[in-house]
Amino acid sequence: MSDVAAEAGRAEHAHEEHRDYEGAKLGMWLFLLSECMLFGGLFVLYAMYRADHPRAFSAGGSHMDAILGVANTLVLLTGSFAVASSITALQRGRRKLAMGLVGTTILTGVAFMIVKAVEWSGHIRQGYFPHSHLLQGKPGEQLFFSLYYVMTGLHGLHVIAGIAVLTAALILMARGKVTQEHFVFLENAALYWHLVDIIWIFLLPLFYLAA
Amino acid sequence: MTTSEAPPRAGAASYLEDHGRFSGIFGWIFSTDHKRIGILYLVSTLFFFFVGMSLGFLMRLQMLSPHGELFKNADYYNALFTLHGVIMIFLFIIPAVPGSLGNFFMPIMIGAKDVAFPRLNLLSWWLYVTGAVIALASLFGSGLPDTGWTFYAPYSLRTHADIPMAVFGVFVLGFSSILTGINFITTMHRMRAPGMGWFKMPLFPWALYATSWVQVLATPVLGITMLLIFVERIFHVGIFNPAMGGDPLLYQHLFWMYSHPAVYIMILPAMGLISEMIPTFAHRTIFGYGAIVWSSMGIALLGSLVWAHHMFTSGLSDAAATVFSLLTFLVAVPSAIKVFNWTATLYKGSIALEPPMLYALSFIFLFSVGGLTGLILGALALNVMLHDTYFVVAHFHYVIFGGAAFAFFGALHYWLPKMFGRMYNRSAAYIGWALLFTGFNLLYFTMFVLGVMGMPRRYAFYLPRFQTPQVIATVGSWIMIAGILVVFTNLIVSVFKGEKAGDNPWGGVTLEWQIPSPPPTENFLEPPTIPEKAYDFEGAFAS
Amino acid sequence: MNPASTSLTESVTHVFIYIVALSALFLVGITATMIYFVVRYSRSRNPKPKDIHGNVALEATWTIIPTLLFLSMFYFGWTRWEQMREVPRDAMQVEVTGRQWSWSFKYPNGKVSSELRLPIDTPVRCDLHSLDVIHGFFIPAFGVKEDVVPGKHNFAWFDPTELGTYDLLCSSYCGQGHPLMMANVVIMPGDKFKEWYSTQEAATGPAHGELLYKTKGCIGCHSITGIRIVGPTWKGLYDSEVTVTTNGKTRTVKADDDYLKRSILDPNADIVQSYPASVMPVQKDLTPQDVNDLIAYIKTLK
Amino acid sequence: MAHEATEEIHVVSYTTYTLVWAALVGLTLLLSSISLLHMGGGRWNSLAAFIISPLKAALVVFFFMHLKYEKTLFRIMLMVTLCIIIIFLGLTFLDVALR
Repeated sequence: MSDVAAEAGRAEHAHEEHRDYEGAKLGMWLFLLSECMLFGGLFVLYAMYRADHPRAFSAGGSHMDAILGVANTLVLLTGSFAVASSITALQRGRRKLAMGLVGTTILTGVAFMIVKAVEWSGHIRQGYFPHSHLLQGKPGEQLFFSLYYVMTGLHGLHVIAGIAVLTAALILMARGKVTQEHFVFLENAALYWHLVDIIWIFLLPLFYLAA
Repeated sequence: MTTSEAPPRAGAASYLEDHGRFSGIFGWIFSTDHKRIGILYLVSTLFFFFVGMSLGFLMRLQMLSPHGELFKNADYYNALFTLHGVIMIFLFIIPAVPGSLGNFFMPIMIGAKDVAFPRLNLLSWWLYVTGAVIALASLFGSGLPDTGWTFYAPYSLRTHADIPMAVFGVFVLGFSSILTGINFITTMHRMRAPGMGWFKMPLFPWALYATSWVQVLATPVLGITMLLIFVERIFHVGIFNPAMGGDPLLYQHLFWMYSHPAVYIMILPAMGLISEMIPTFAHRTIFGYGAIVWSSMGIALLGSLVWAHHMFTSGLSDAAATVFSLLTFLVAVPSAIKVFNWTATLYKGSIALEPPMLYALSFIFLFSVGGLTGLILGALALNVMLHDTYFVVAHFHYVIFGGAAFAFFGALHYWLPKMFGRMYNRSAAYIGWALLFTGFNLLYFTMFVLGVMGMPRRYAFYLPRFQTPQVIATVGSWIMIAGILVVFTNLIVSVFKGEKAGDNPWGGVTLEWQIPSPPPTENFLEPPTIPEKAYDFEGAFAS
Repeated sequence: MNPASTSLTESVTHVFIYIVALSALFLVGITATMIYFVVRYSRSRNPKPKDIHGNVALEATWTIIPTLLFLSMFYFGWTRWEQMREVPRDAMQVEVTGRQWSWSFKYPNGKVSSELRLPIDTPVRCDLHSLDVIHGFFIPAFGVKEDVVPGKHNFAWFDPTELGTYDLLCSSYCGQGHPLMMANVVIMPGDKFKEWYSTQEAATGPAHGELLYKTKGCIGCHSITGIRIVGPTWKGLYDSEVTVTTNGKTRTVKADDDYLKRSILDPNADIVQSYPASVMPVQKDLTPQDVNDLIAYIKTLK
Repeated sequence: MAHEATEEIHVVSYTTYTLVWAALVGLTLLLSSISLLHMGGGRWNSLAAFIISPLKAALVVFFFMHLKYEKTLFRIMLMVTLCIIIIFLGLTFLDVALR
């Protein structure tokens, strides 16, 4: 009986080794779609409050540093470009280059977060945060800043998660677990990073260019 | 799980014996086998069902007298209905059918060895347990949770209860649900056995497919709503707080964008179970296979567009109320189609009134009552009268308990022989069903009457004129609970001590009946024979 | 349901009967067919089943006919509801304020009442305001319901056609006092209403205090009968010995004017033993005179 | 178990990525200059955001995320999700705008 069980156990193990790239990618895409709906809820809120308070949202936007927002956009886009290219590099067998490109993306992610931290602390220093006295009696601007903190904050958490996933990909590449033949982990990590990028593409005009 | 005396079959041990890498309890809670995970879900969701049922029992006791039979302080009653709702919805009925029966049978029914992501599957269960623990930990916070399961703002922003903990628990539970959905969709796209075309798939997997889409696309909206309440409570951002310019109705919009489709997460898999049981016990193919498939997808899609019918009296715009009422009547059409198809499946069948079939037929009746009273609530003029009364409570319980849970209980009788290789006591099953069915109708039909009389829900105390029906409903709850106890004592005893069941006790034709009971770890010892058509009874009996 | 209570309840009842009757027809039809099939085609009677895969004509029929019937239900529900949303121009306006946990009603002439008194056969428009959370303005006898949402201007209107006293309940869960958040709706003959409407309430003294007690939310938590609701009862409160916690220290005080004033204006200063803190809202809209009147009222509750 | 990992692998060239990246940067600069320099007033601002942002997202989705080279299923899934978000927006707006 124990032999039978052991055999079955091995079979189960072999089964886990079974690789279905299409399936893995499908799973990742489904996860990304569900992420889209997560942010979708916030976009619905933003749209409704902006429709209610168009002027206040414009006034809120005027407190934003658009240059930092645009710069951060370019940083993220470059990161996306690098991680996309790293897949091509890996597929063509240039592991070192691929690792370098993933490393670049991680650095852009870190740079993005640093800019974000500067920006948030600037706003808080100026007195724009939920419940601050500058926003008392201005419900529209209050909502604008609340949504700003919630949406960019949640996006920031996704950037951090993306950095973690890309770092894992980098380690797996260094250990030879993610290779020219088995690159689906890198591909899925890249997909996640691109989603983070896309959300930012929409956050830019909603907050930084809202004036 | 004492199946050790079963003669070992050639090839592989049953999943009950093969504990994988770990032994004892760890062989279960760390197993990535979809069948073992299914059993984990079965045990844990049923545990919470019994917790929720006990809370419901106490609520009914309180309602025995107008001034409260149990508590003179409404706080305790408010905690009871909040916990009853949260537990029954998030910890029982949403995960129960997909998590237990879906995990166990969907891969087998499409001829797969396992789900697409077995480790993710285990993670889903662990997240479920984590979410449950977090949600229940809120009980020991600053006060008993008292918001109702809906966490409506701004009340949830002001109450002393530990709301951040509770909503974080719900968020984690939602995450578990999303991962199950992703896993199931991928499994059905990638893991069907060769020859198992989409339109040969049995209807339970089809129902799970539709459900999974709702889980993947609607649950994140609940996630963000709960996160916003969490952020609101901790940082006071004011997004839903009217005192700071926020709009509490937008909370309701976001909440129901998930929570209405969630009703379809609860009922669609149950409809799939009915579509399995009726052909098996009528020994004939399902009537209108295509119609049932498309109505499942139609319900999933239309069901996502009717959320604001929970808000007709909230100050919704007249235009929105009109559109949502219209859409609500349209979503009734695919459900009606299913009911007609099931009834037509009985025509010229050869019907065995086994206990699972009895549950399936009572599902049709109870679900029809629930669905038709839904039409009454969907009509704008009547909704104004009946919203937030016992009528809504009764309607909901007819759909979710009379519908989803009856189908679940029926399917437990249907598949128990397959899952554990043992048969239950039939007489006990009939007695349990009869008590359950009688008590259920006495309890909830009386609530329709109370609703029309104007009894509002969530009242710890009530006006004396409502007392007689309240007492009748409470008596009904006692009969119903007696029935549930009989049903589950019978099922649990038979898991350990029941007579041996054959591989195919009912003469079913879906793939799970081709393999041994209980199934071996690998599911299929040889590649399964895929029938020409789904539910091909003539073909099966000809050979 | 009381079909004669307002001018609209009759037509709503017609919709109700139409939809319930059609639904019952569906239900009986399905159940009877099901039972007939189960008996007629039981395995003993019909051992050989027949696979019938479908029938396009039949399926089309049972898709189209229910769709049309459902749409008719929608139509009737919608048109009657449109009437419920159209307020007659000559409607009397009453401002309804809901709070945790009481109702108050303000009439056009400034009169404030704890009961919704209305003349018969006169349409009335209730403008609904909430001071805290969402409440539900629900008069079961009239089939009238609308949520009272803070920050929103919801309304409900009706046209009472029968004399009598009816219940106004809160339909939207609002916390501990939810089931007790009730008021009377009194439908009076026109002349009697006019008489009541033109009488001025006492502007000071215990009578004014009583009005404040009923309309400013006190009634939701403090009984005058001696029973415990949410907060301590007011019966026999004045001059009694109260054990309170002040700044973390437990002490016994006499419930005199000073103590009561402090408890009304700064509810968390002294926390009465066995009652939780920060439940009572700070009373911002009470004038010093109001506070004195309330205390005068409490004094009368022996 | 039914499908082996035999899908053909589409390797996207560096040139494609570089062009897409350049287009994204160009569009970002265009969008920000339109709104920061107040070209043509506020109306153009929103319009530009409404057109340019989805265009940028589409570039990322189709090229960086390889949707152009994936099966139709992926495209359908994305369309369904977008439609649902748009319907959610539309139906909620029906309430908020017309209250």
